[in-house]
Amino acid sequence: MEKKHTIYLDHAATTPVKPAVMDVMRPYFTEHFGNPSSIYGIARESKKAIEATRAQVAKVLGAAPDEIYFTSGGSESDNWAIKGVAFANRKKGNHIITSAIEHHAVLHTCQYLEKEGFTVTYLPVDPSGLVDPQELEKAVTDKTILISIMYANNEIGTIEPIAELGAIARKHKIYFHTDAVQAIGNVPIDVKSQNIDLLSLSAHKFYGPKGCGALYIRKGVKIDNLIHGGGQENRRRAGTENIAGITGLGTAIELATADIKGHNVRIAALRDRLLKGILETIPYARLNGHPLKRLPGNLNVSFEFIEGESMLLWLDDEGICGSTGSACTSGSLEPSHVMLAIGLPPEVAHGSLRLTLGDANTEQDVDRVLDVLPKVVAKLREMSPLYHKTGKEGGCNV
Amino acid sequence: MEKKHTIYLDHAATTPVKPAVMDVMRPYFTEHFGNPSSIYGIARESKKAIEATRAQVAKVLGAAPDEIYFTSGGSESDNWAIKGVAFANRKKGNHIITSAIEHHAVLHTCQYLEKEGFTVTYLPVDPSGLVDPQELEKAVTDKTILISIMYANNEIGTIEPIAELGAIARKHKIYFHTDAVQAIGNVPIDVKSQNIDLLSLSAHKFYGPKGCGALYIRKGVKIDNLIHGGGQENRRRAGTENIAGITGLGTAIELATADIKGHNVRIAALRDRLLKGILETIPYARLNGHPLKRLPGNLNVSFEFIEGESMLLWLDDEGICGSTGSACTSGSLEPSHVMLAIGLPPEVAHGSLRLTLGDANTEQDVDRVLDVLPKVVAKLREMSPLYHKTGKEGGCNV
Amino acid sequence: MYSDKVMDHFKNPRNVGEIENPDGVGEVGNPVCGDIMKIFITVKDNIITDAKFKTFGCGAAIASSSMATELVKGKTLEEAWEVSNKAVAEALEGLPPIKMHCSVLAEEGIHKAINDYRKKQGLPEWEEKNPHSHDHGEEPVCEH
Amino acid sequence: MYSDKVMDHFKNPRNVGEIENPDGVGEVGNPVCGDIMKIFITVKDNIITDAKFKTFGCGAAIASSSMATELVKGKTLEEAWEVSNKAVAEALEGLPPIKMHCSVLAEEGIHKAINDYRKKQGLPEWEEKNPHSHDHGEEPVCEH
Ligand SMILES: Cc1ncc(COP(=O)(O)O)c(C=O)c1O
Ligand SMILES: Cc1ncc(COP(=O)(O)O)c(C=O)c1O
Repeated sequence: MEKKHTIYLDHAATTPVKPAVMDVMRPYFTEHFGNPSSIYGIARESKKAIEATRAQVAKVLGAAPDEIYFTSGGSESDNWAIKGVAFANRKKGNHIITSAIEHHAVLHTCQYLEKEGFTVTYLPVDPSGLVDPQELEKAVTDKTILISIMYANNEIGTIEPIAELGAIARKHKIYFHTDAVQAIGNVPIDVKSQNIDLLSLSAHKFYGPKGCGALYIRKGVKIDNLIHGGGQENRRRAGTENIAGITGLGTAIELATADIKGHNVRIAALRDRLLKGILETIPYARLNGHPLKRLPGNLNVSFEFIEGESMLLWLDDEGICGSTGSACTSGSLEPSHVMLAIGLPPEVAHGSLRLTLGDANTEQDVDRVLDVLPKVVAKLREMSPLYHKTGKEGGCNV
Repeated sequence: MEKKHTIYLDHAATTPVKPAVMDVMRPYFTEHFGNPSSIYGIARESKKAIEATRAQVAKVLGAAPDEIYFTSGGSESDNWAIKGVAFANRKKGNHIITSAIEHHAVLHTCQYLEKEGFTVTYLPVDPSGLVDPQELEKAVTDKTILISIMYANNEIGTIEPIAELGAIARKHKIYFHTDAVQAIGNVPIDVKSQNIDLLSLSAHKFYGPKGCGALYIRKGVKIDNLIHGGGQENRRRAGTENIAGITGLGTAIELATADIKGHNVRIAALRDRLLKGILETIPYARLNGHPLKRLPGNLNVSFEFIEGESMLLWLDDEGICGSTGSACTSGSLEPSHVMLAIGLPPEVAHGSLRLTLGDANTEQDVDRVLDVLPKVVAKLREMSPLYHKTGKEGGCNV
Repeated sequence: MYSDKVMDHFKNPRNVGEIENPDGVGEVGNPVCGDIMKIFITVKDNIITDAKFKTFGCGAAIASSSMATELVKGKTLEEAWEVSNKAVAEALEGLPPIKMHCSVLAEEGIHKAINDYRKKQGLPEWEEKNPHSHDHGEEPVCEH
Repeated sequence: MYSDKVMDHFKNPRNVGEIENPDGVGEVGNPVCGDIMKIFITVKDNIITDAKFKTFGCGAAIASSSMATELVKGKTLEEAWEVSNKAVAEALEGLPPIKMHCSVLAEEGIHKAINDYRKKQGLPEWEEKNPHSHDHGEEPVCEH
């Protein structure tokens, strides 16, 4: 059977490592493999490479190098930020504020803390996925020790008003963490002017390697360790450093943030072409997330009467890689908490399709999707008991 | 200046990635980069590769594949095992038993738990570094919920009587964890017959990549998550999987355990040649650790009257990479806790040199060290105020 | 993740559609959980001579509907009643644990259609033997 | 980790050895902490005409001993007393924070040797101005 050319439209899930990043990483596996804690030549090379990367990351965020700590990825960074601050500041209070649309790395960590005696407020979002700064301010109590709001949502792409939210946190002297895993490379970040105390990032979301991330911790923030042991990372994160991963992260973040504006223009143009085409050719489709305040590569559309996974399977059959807010492999049958939080009826949430564009995508890719997708949707609707060609009853007027 | 050929003798610190391991990892960075949680072709490839690795690791340990969980390394595995079991079994008891010579990933985790209301017994070891099973049994109380004893020590190479210790734990229905980070590839492991409930390992210690490890958790063990979030690793360890790292770990562990006996014979012969040469040519030197029950590649010798770091610097100058139990870069001025636990006077502990041999070392390497080391020791003793050529007073009769 | 058989029945579903004036109809599932199956049967002389389905759901749900309708066609009502979710899953060469519930839905859809027929015939409905005897795998439950 | 200057003074330490019949000797440090320095001086007309050392310790300890003895040679006792640990560290083009204590030891060794000389001369010992004014960096402390 002829293998179809793969069109990868799931960059929010993960990205391939760029060749330039791979080139930087390669020698650290085999040649400069020394343990940075050691004293001899090859180990000093490793140490130097790590410190250079720390400076690279710091520059991108407007932070100081010694405020950057390397981790095993976004999930670890989120866990560390939230549990670390919570446990270290327990004497001050036990209240945490986050949003209803956070990534599970934040939500499940908060749920764990609830079992440990903390109280968590999950702020609602408006139908476009925005957190309301006034709602945040109202939720603050004298027991609030941490506010954690994601920079940009991974499913619907909505970009939150981080500077405003950060200012509220600062005003009330509450630590402010943001999960910026999806934001890096798509929005300019400055932790100082945006009043960010802690920020999570993950290399594989911006063409770096999987299994490597970082947590920015503003100097002075009181935080417990998550992984205890050796003296690495200024004694805050134990474990022999993943030098290859760390150097890869550095090069990747530098490349990803070299021209954020240009990237935005180029990717959003493709995305908008795709969106326009979909809305023009497929009835009963709606865009999820904010129409403007959204990640340039993110497109999230719900198609009524059909379910997401079956859409993905057909798209995969055509070599197109996408994602859905339907239950799928998450091990739960409930649709995505993000889809429900923006007010979608569950059956519509099940019919959502996320296509996230990246650097390598082309107009041809977009046009190919526009050729394939309407047929897939039509085919599935054809066999859906919710869809009735005449009258099209069953539509949820959303 | 002519660059001297590097002789790497610090395999206990870390190892280079083997070419065969690198070959396996490579495609997962760029080509098979799909997020294993996704549904499309390239993601299914990733998923398959991970499950195949799980089976590979399980086979080496005598475990079932679904008892293997991938982590970011030995430190995370140790933290997860100890904190996870401690918090999940708090209602049963708050007592933990470990040894005085554990890696900091275990010791500092236990110290953290002490602040959280747990009580920890740190079992002493004999002068060769062995934990006494009778001491363990005596330390057990009806509040003991976890026993954590390392399989083999990273500094002195002593191999603990794991099966015996495990049997005591099993008899008292207490969970038994072993940090086997240094043991993989050097001793045959069978979690069933050795009564091991949890076991930590780290890929970079056996020619795999840094930043990737695993925790074996026997089915039925009650343990909390350490990193909450997405549903990866059967919902027990969140974070997009480091596929390249994981597949690398799999190949590395397979290669490392293919011929444990042969490896032991070959490496121990080199190590013994080195030891014999040292003891014959350098006075006031003593072997640390058990003479027989030790890792084949581990040599740890104390040289009286001199300090370890200055020895390492001279060796580095000759292209020889080693390590010391002296304070060095650890950020503390105290000598290694392991050296003190086996009863070395601090000044002798400061004069310890660890040389750990690996697959690529040769007799030439050994002979080179035997040529260089006596001169280094003599030079440093020459300038030591503790060393007196006549009478050689100041020697600690150890 | 899916067997070739599942993918075959997903991509080339047998018996898609509605039967006009069916003898029995069974609708099961819940849009909240992302699955709705509607099974239509024609019964002649106690034998299911035709079966069709319409399904809103994932790949496994569509494949299960397809396979279930295939399995009951030509069977007596008694025989069809005995077609278990396990039989559907096995005929599909297995389903991932979290998708076993799709085969359960298919079994229930068939049962509902049969009982709908029996009701229309003025016959007493058959009882689900033991609703908890299904082979659910490690399947999660949608509480809606 | 170490500057070229440190490595130079570590690999080619100046003034290693003992002075026979020295005018002053200072021994500081503690084997428990891994550093012992012994400084010997010869004094003529209030000037340190020779200085030697023996050191048990790390690279920084050896380099600091070497540099400190170099710095005090040819100086009056008053001038030599003013050679601070910071001056030693700077002359070495810097020390890692956790190694600053080695330069402190060197300063103390010189002071001890000078006071030993003064004592032998029947002169009152000079007082350490402010033992906590040292530039310790972020150095950890060995409590022995
Ligand atoms: C015995 C032992 N346990 C744990 C670790 C920690 O492993 P990692 O550095 O991969 O986190 C090491 C090595 O550093 C070790 O030797
Ligand atoms: C917003 C957000 N936070 C956290 C994570 C977790 O990152 P990682 O998979 O690197 O642990 C992800 C992606 O998976 C994400 O999109």
